[in-house]
Amino acid sequence: MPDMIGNVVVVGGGTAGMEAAGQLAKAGLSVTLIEKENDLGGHLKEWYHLFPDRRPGDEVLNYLKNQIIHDNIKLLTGNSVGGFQKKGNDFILNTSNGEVIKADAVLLTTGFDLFKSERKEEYGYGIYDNVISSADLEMMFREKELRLKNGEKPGKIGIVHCVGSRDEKVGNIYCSKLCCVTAVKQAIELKETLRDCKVFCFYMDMRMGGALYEEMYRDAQEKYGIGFIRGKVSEVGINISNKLIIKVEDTLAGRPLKMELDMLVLMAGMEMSAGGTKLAEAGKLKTGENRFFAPADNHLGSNQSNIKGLFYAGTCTAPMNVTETISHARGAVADIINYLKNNEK
Amino acid sequence: MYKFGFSLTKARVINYESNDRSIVDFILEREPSLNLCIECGGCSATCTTGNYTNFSLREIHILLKRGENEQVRDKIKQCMLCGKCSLVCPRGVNTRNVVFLAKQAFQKFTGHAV
Amino acid sequence: MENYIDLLKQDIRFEEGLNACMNCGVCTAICPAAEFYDYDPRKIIDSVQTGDNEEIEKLLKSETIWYCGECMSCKTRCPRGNTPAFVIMSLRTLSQKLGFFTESEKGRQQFAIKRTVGENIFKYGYCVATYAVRPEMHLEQGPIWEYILNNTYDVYERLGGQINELGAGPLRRIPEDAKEELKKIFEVTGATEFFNTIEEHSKKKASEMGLQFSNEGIDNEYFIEVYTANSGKHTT
Amino acid sequence: MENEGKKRIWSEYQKEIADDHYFYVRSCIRQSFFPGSEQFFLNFLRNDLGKDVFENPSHTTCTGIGYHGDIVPLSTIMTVVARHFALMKESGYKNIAISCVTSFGIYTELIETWKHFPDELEKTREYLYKATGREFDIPENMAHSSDIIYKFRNEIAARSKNLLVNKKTGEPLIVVEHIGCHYSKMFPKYGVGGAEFPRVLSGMIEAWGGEVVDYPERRHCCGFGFRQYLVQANRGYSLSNTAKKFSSMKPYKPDFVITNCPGCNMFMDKWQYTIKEMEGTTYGVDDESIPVLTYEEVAGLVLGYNPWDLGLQFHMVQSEPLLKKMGIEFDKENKYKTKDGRQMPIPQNLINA
Repeated sequence: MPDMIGNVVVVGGGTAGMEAAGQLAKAGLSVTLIEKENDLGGHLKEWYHLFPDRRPGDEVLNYLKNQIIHDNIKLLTGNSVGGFQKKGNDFILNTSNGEVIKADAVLLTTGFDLFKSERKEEYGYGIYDNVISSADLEMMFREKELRLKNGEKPGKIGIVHCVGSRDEKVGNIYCSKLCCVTAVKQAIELKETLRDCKVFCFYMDMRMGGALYEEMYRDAQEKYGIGFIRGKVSEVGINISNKLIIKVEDTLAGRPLKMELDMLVLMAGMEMSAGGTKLAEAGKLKTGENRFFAPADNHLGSNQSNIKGLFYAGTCTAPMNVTETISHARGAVADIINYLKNNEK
Repeated sequence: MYKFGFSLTKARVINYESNDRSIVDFILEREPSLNLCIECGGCSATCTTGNYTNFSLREIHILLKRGENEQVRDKIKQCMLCGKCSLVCPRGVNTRNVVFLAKQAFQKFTGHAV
Repeated sequence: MENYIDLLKQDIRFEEGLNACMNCGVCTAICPAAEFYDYDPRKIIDSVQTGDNEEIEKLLKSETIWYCGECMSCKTRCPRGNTPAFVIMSLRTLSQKLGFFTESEKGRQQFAIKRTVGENIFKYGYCVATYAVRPEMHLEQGPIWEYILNNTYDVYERLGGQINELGAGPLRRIPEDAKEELKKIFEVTGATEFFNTIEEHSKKKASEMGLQFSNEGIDNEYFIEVYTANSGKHTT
Repeated sequence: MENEGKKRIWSEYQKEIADDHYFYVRSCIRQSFFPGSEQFFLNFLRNDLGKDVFENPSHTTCTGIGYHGDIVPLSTIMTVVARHFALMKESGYKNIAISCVTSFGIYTELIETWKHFPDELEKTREYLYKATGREFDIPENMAHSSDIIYKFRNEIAARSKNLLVNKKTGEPLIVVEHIGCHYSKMFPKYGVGGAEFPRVLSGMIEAWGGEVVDYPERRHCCGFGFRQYLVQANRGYSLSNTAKKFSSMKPYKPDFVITNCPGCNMFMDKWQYTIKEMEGTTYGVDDESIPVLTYEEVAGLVLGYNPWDLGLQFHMVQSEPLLKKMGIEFDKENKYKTKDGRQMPIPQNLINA
């Protein structure tokens, strides 16, 4: 490959940003990777195990960390991009630390924000003890501290799918796609951690579309005896023994159902990140009805934006899993290389 | 009722905690494939009885799992044990055996043959 | 056969109440009616959204559309922004306009509501007023109610009441000109016609059922029948 | 943890409540069953706080019970409400104070409907003009009367003669709050604190020294159900829903229930009697029943009003056990006296008597 000349700024140091930065550097480009937090890794560092094979999240994280150890990569952590200008074919980016960076191409990998579960007021997150989010549970797994607020082991656990997804009330009509499989993965891990506990998933549709997901679902039923009840939890309350009381319709029985639980896990969905939204507004970048960046072409240009030389990768365009994010980042790298090589600029 | 012209009504809510799931536990121990049901309704669609009555094997599965035994006991008599349901089940649940075992369980736990 | 969906769409509550249902059941989960009747608002919404004319006609003649208590709790939660209770209200209105309401025991009760609450509005200017709550029809109000009715003036005087007097205050007499305005509003907005439709179909049904019917008041066999009849088949 | 989460929700549902110059519209049910509550509300605002509250004697029912009983069409109730707005305009007021929760819900529903369907607003203007020659403006500020008591809860606390505290033990009284469904379930932004954790009553209780309990059926309807109560054959629905609520609150041993909806208040009072008659079941401690009070009655007790001028003696469930806990000295003799001091007959077979 002939030597590439060019400086690419990658905004966001999560899975997509790290993978893309590494690949771009290997291709000979000089890369500036900007991450708003002090640590790289984005949401990936919160995961205990990934699906479908329940490989430790740290394995992938370590791979990504190694990826970006490269002379061509300049790291700017604790720093973010508030806006950019395009002058001719050059991008001028201003960072929150006051730096001005010139770039030949820009890749946005600003990722997603986890839906804030307290916005579903009826579930009492932040009000009732032991109503936790999927991210909280993942953290409990990581820290090997699976306990109720009072220190006891939970005996009966409910998992609510679609929290903040497919829900007009919170402004998100789209499906976050990964909560179903996360629910199944976490249900299995709950059973593995606490052999005697009972686990119930409350779902509207089981969207197990990824490779080996349906197989996990089957395992959850066959090997782990996890209960699946079709109905969206309507309300969570509390009784005098501090047990959670949930109300749901068992839609397949056509009757309301009431259940007492020790712990309730809310499968929080994915939303366009606040940082991404700010950039979209500042840079006049097109967004979809779901508020994520709208790619230039759904089939042939999922890494391209409405501005030439500015690209997207990962969950800033739509909910996707780690596998898809890495592929998407590699796709962006190919698009950027083509853009620079063909001297389109 | 007599005095007021109306009376308290029994709640239809499935109260998971107060329901008795000994019947379904008995079945699951002997026929764990019941756990694999995904409520697709294939069994009900092909069911000989279901085509002529409101009998639904899919619903029976749900009611058993929730411990709504009274309702199942009344309904399950209608099954003719033809076994067509087992042929169509995409998850390989031995649906016919589930019915068999349910009948056995009712006999064992309630002393009433069904 | 008329196209019921088109008729329903003329009701803004229907337009507002039904976007698209995904059968999640949050409405039924907390519905006070689903708890004590064989009732599932989710299923009603699902069958209405198919737009099947025969299905809708069945609903318009059914018991099930009369089980809702209009507490509107379903509106708070629906993730698709539907209001099942608004859809029910539009079905009930249409059922009465088309005269289908007399086909069901619960539907026929509209006559009782018209003859009580409906008449109170014209007579007193109130939907409910102390003197219109007859203890023999309301045994649940208990001995205190009988007492209050036996001592109405003294009780209300002590509590600031203006019973049957003109001027501000609780249970004040509504001036005749105000009642006249209410009546005109009812005429202009179609409520009078709606009342007449309820009356007309009820009268027809009474004769079908062989029950004595009178053109006003509640002391007739048909009123007593619809006010008290309960087949006991509304819940399992 | 609990309070922080609730505070965050409450901060999101802060509605503006006018400070003065209210146009008051009465409630069919409150004035029939709890006339003393409406009287207290007016006296307190006018005499204690020096506020201007105007009642136009020409206002009528909003027809809300007829509307939710499905005999009054939507355009009719829109026009009846528009007439109230016209009376308000003619009287020179811009802030409406609504006594009834059904009415309050109707007002919010209609105003929101007019926003979505402006044609309906125009149609309503035409109907009203045609029927009455009147014209109207939509109120600038709309409050339920419980919103207004909530707004002045700290003023009430500052003037309190009695607190919601067990005088003997010094412990706060345990209170169950019940919010009428139509207060904020349809449009959470119209209610103080929204729909899931409404603040309007719990704010009063805490300001006056009591402790509010959360229980599994807190958000469940009282069971009124309009046609489900209006027609005798349906009352099992209404009764059963109330029974469900009471069984759910029973373990907390509440000292009383406070409501902001007159219908709920009446049902939760009367159905306790009915259930006791039918089944022998009671929900208070020591086989007593739980007094159910309007927020006006509670505010009145806190301010030291004579309980018999508030009308507590005309509930089915009597409040003496509560008055004793609060250490309120009441005059037994005065309970069933007329305004001018004549002795009335003593009602028999009341509960907790």
